[in-house]
Amino acid sequence: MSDVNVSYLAIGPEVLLTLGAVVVLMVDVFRKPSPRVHAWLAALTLVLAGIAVGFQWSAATTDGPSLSFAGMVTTDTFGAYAGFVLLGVAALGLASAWGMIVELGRRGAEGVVLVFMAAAGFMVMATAVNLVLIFVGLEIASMSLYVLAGITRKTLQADEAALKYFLLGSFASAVFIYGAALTFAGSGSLSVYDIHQFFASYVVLKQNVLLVGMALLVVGVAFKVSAAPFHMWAPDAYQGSPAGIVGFMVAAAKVGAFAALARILVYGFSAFSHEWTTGLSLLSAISIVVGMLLAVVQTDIRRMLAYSSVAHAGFILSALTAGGGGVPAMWFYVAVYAVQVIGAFTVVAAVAGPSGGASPLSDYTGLAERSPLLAGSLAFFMIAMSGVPLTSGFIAKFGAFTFAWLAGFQWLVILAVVASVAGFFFYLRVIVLMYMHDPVPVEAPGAVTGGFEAVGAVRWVLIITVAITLVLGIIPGPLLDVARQAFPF
Amino acid sequence: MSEFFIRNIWLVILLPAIGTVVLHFFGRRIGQPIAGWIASTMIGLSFFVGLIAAVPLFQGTAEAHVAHVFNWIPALGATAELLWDPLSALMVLVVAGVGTLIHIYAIGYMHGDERFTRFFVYMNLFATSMLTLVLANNFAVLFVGWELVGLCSYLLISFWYVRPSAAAAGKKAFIVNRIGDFGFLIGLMIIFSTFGTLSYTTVLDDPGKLLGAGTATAVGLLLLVGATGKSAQLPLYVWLPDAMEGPTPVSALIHAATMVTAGVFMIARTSSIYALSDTASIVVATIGALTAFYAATIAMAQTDIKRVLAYSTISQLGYMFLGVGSAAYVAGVFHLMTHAFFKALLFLGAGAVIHGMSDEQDILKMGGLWSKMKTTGVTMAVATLAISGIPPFAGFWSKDEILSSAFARGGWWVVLWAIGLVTAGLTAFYMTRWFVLTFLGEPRWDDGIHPHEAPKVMTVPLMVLAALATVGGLINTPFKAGLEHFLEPSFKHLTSAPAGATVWLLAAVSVAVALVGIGVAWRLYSRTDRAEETWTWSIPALWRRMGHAYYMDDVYGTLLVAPGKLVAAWSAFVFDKKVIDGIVNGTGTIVRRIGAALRPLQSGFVRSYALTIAAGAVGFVIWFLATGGL
Amino acid sequence: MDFPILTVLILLPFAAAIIVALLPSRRKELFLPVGIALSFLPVALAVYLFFVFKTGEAGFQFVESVPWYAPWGISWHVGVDGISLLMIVLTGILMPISLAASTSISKRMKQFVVFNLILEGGLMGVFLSLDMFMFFVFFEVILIPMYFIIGVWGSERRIYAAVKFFLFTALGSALMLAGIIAMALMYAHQNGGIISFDYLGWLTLQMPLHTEMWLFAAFAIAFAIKVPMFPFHTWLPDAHVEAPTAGSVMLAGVLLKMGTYGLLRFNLGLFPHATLKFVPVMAVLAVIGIVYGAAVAIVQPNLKKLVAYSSVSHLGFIVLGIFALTSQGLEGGVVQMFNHGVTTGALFLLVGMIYERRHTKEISEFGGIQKVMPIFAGFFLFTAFASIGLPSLSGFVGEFLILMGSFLTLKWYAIIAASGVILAAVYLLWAYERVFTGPITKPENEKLLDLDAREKTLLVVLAALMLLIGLYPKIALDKIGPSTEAVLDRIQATTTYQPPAPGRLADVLGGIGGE
Amino acid sequence: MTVTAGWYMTLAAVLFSIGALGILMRRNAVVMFMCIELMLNAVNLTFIAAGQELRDLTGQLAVFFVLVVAAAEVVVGLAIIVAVFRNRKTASVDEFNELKG
Repeated sequence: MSDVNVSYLAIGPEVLLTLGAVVVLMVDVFRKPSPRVHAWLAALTLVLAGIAVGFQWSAATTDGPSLSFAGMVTTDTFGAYAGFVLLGVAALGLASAWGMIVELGRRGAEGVVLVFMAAAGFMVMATAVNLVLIFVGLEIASMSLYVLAGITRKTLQADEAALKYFLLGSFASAVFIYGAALTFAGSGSLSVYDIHQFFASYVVLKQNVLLVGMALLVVGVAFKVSAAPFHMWAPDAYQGSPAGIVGFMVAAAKVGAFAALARILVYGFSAFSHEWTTGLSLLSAISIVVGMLLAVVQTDIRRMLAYSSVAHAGFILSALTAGGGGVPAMWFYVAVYAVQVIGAFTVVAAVAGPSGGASPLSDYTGLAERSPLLAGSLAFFMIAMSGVPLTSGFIAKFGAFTFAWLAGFQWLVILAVVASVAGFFFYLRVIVLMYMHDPVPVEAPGAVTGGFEAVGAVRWVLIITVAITLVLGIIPGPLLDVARQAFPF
Repeated sequence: MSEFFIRNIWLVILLPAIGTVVLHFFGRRIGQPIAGWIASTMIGLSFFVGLIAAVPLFQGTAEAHVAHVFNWIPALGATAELLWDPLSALMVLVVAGVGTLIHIYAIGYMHGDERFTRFFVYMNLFATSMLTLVLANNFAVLFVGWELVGLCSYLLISFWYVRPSAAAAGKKAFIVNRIGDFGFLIGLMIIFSTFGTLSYTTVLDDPGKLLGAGTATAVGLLLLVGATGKSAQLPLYVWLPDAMEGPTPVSALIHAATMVTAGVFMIARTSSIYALSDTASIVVATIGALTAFYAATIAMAQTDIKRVLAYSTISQLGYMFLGVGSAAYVAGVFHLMTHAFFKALLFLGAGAVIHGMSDEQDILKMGGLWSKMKTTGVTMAVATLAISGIPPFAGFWSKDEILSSAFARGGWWVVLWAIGLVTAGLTAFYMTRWFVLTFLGEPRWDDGIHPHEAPKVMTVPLMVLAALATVGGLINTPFKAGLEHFLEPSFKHLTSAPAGATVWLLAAVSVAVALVGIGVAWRLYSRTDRAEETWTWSIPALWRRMGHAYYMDDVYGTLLVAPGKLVAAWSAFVFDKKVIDGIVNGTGTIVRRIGAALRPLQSGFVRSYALTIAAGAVGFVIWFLATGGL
Repeated sequence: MDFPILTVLILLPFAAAIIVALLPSRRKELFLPVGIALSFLPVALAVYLFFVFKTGEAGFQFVESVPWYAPWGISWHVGVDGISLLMIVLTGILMPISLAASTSISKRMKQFVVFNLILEGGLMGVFLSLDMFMFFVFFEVILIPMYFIIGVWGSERRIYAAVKFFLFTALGSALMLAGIIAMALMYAHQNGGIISFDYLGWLTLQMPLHTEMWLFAAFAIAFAIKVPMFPFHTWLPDAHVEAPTAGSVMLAGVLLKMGTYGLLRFNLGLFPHATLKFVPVMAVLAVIGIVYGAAVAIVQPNLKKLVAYSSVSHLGFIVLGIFALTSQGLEGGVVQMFNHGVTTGALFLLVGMIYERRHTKEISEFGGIQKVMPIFAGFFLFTAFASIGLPSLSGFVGEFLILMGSFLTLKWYAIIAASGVILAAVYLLWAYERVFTGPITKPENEKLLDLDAREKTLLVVLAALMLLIGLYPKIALDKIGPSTEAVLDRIQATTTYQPPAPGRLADVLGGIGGE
Repeated sequence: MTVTAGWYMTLAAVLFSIGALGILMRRNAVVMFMCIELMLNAVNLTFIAAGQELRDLTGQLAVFFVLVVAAAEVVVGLAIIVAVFRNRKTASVDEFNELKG
């Protein structure tokens, strides 16, 4: 760790995204172009970053994981996988938020930039092996998201969402970094690898300090993945933020945070695996129960989806209770859930209007008549999230439960399957509204009527997300294999 | 020739079946009366096939023959196999013979009915089923026939379905029969589990091998339950009187001559099982005797021309049960045959009367028909004498043989004999009453009714049957026990019919009793037309009870049907809706309640959120320290 | 392996669904005819399969196995034996019929046809899967189309019914999922870490009795809800009453059989010891179901509810036959699955037909309509008697086998069950009396039209089947027998259980009757 | 008695708790934000103390990162708070509870 071997490949994607962001800003400042130009620039950036991640992957698969920048950043399949997913999420998120970006007009570019920065931040979280660097990535991403939450500056709700998200978010970050500090105090190192080595080679003197540190680290990340009881910001933030971008906010946060969580716990604190697996099982159980119970009683689809994302965080955590073995299942779940949630929120955005505020369930009455595509794909995502076979959602749940059972958390699995039945209850309610109720007559006050024509980008997002969800539900093999490779430690 | 028919005895069944199918699909186009003639021809043909096939048996040159048709349900040893032995031969001849006559008669009786062809479809279907029943060599096949005749009786009773009473009667018949079949089924279960097959050849050959006495009793009694249902014995007789809702030819064929005798036939067929258990036999005989008496008393007070006959049928069936219960199987079957003749005759006569009186059925509104309907009157007179047991008419020989063999059995059977004897008197009484009120005395019919003799197509069968009712009994007399000898091979364990002197003594007694009955009835009814009233005044209460069949239907209604419906309703609308569904919907509500209860925690206040997070963090720290360190 | 007939059989309906989905939306008149036409392909294939199926062989035939995702031990493993064969044929036959009975569907015909075809594909998959993962996938997938069919095209309280149906059955299968995962991991544990969901592989598993009983329960609850057995049955009446005709036909005709099929194939097959332990429980529930279902059916004011409860009763018979653990009982159970599918399917068709004419299922709304609809009445009566179990019609063969078979081991249960035979006659004939006989009471019934050619053809097919199985059941029994025997042999081989051989029992009733 | 790193760490823990409590107690968004800053500085103190004890510069190095992040947070945070203040004319977080349930 004395030499600083610089490796541009290791930080390539992040750098490219940042550059892309800068370029977009500059172009916006000097040329005042049409959104179309931004779109092209964004696409270009994402493609380039994608290629960079591809190189990372091939490098990692050929000659194994490598450290760089004084052991702060690693280039491994784990990080590369996260990179892939994050770039995909960014692309889909941007596309589904494009309506909002266009609406923002002059400030549209900021939307693109913030998405890029958030993506970059989460990528840092996934590739960094140094707790402080992870913290930095976390903060970069979080701040971008805080701003995104309030970007429209229109509705009071957006403000409220942004503020709450910001205050609680930075609170949680403080907790995280304090955990990092205590870990440092306990192990004498901030690098996940060195922590691992430390446990392997020395007698642990400050066990309690380390335990507390680990606990605080977990809390900090659990906040980001909105696991109960650290979830309370999520419903408000997701309900208040502009509909177009929420999908991205949920998905990206899950990818980056789970990457960090897995890396820190599974590798860094492998010596404490007994403690943190039981801890995670608790976290998972609480999240599943709380998420399901509260989702059942929601009247706003975005709050409903927010709580369901809490429950899903629980399901994903249940995969991690199996320790390292569960990481592939976690990866698969994270990826497919990200796709589903973006798809779902795309529909929500289309119905509520890209930067619209609340989206009460009543707006969805008879949607099947008014817009078959939107209703069909939303129904499909509901089915997928509830974990019905032939959708990626089922394979994901199946994998998670299998590993949880394997790890001896049978009670958790049984709780989870029963809870997912309760989940059917509210997922199906959306379908009931869209398909089994007739459309609300136009004159009914406050009823959203009139057909929605899913415009270009949105249609494509829906088609792609649905396709991915379906195909992975039937042929999960490829992604599962990749996810298995994306576990180098 | 007869060889061929014996080998392909299934032709007997097939012929009416063909008739059924043809008429079902083309009946409308064929139209009446041709359809009727086709049906009659079909069953007639199967009668002749049976006749030819029976010849070797009469000559005693042929053994019983089993014909395998196809394998039906292998796992149960339920093969479609037919048995051609004296008993089944006799039954076939009776069923097909009487059946043919009644078919022909029906052509006239049903003339002009809009569902004429449909009627003959059912009639032929019935013939098919009944012949299957009697020819079966396998309990499964027997059961097929057993149920199908039930079906036909259901269809034919409720033939005029627009009359609610008819529809109800049909349903009642089927359901009551089903109650009997419940016992029958259980009997079959025991038989199967004991023998591993349902084929007569294995089961009936020597049941004692595998069947313990106790089980034999159980089987016997369970089969008896089935028989009481089908043959309208106590306590399951209630359906038969209502069955009179059907067209009269149906009453004649199904509810007098053939189907209702299935129970008797079945017990006779399974005689080897009853031979193993005196208990079962006694019960059979007792039920028979009681039913005979009970139904006779009811018949005395009926005023509906057909209901009298219905109850008399029940009573006569009681005799047959007494016969087979006394192990006098030949006597039982013999009476079955003669009864088929004269009871069919009586019903057809009644039909002719109803036909002539333009659907009047109340005998109190008849009388003086003798002059108007000579043929009918004469034949009815013959029938009345036959059933009353006056020599040399058919009824005398068969009934007398039953009584004498019951007497000969001694012990408890003597009591039964006594009951049977009294019943004989009652029988003579109510039949004479019936005859007198219908044909003699002053006309009492409503004005506008012009009684007239039935057409040839109806009267000819009457005459034929009258002839049979007269001489039919001679085939089995103490002088020459032809039938006894003929049926010998079918029964292994027969009580020896009593010897010389006793026979004549008993015969004399029963004749005397019968004559007394006739005399009383004659004195009462031939004098005045108001006899009914005068007579009823004397002991009105009893008379009313008998008139209403001791209100047995109401008893069943209040004791069985009403409570049953109550229970069903409770489980349907209380238990199912409230309890089970209550639990189901309850869980859903509970989940929602808990969710609603948790909502306030999400108060919207940042600081409370922060508090939760902090608390969670602290809790987490404590948890980790607790599990890991310290 | 030559032509992959079973895979094709499963995929054909899905392909058909896609084809229909791709039809241009404006050609509304095309959807149903095309759907019906396409749904004939599976029938043809199924019937062909029925005849090329090697009679007398117990094992699975036409087996195909392709790894689906090897690391998880999932594979596309299909095969057919005497037990699943009839279910396949039944599914194939009922689908075009129920589609052809849906001409009165007014809204979203395309989706309707598509969902029905998906349903068919799923059912084929359920009955043909030999891989438990695959089985579960199809078992669960079926919920979706059925949920839509009930919820979108149903009548007034359709949403309540649809959700109830979905949640009820989903709860069951959730527990089964846990069970399946446990089994797979147990397999891995006993086979050097190689995880596998192969049914045939699982047959080799060794497990302590209590584990076996837990797993039995997990599976049994899922199937008992599907059947549905007594305490879990309340979703059925609601679902049936609200579902459109096609839905009811498929639901009663085939979906319920997934339950009994599962009990027979998986509970008996995988958990022989636990089966022996659970026989009393299942038998009690079955018998309660028989009597209770029939009793409740008697007093139903609604024709469809009546038929629904009659299904509860009839399926009670099937379960009883299965858990009698005798060759006759099992054979009867399987053939009765088929018969019940046909007869009850026909009954629901008939109810649907009268509903299309009068838009009510209330018995009290009718009366005396035999006068105006004699042919309809004829078919109804015929079907009713087939369902009552009149000998020479299909219903009898199954019930007779079941009663005879279950008497060998479950004497008293069989005796109580036999009383269901009476009750069946009561509820159906009473309903017939109230609906068809007597004078016409309601004026609106006076001008009802009798069945048209289309409706007649549908019913004739089913009636023919009832008669065929009734008169010559061997055609089915010969194919069923060996497979059911195999199930029994396995139980005999793995446990101390000795299936009774009727005939060698000296005196089955023991003390009864006094000796 | 000598002041060991342990004392500093304890002090840091106390500071951190004070910050956390402040967040739970103060109503004004700006003040809450200051409390967060306080927590971050507590973290810094921990880092330095630990680094000192371990004779390891990494601790002090980490502080720089944290400071930078904190600075960035100030920028974003104040921006958001100001924007909100413009709309609502208040910085009391208890006014913000439209979103709940």
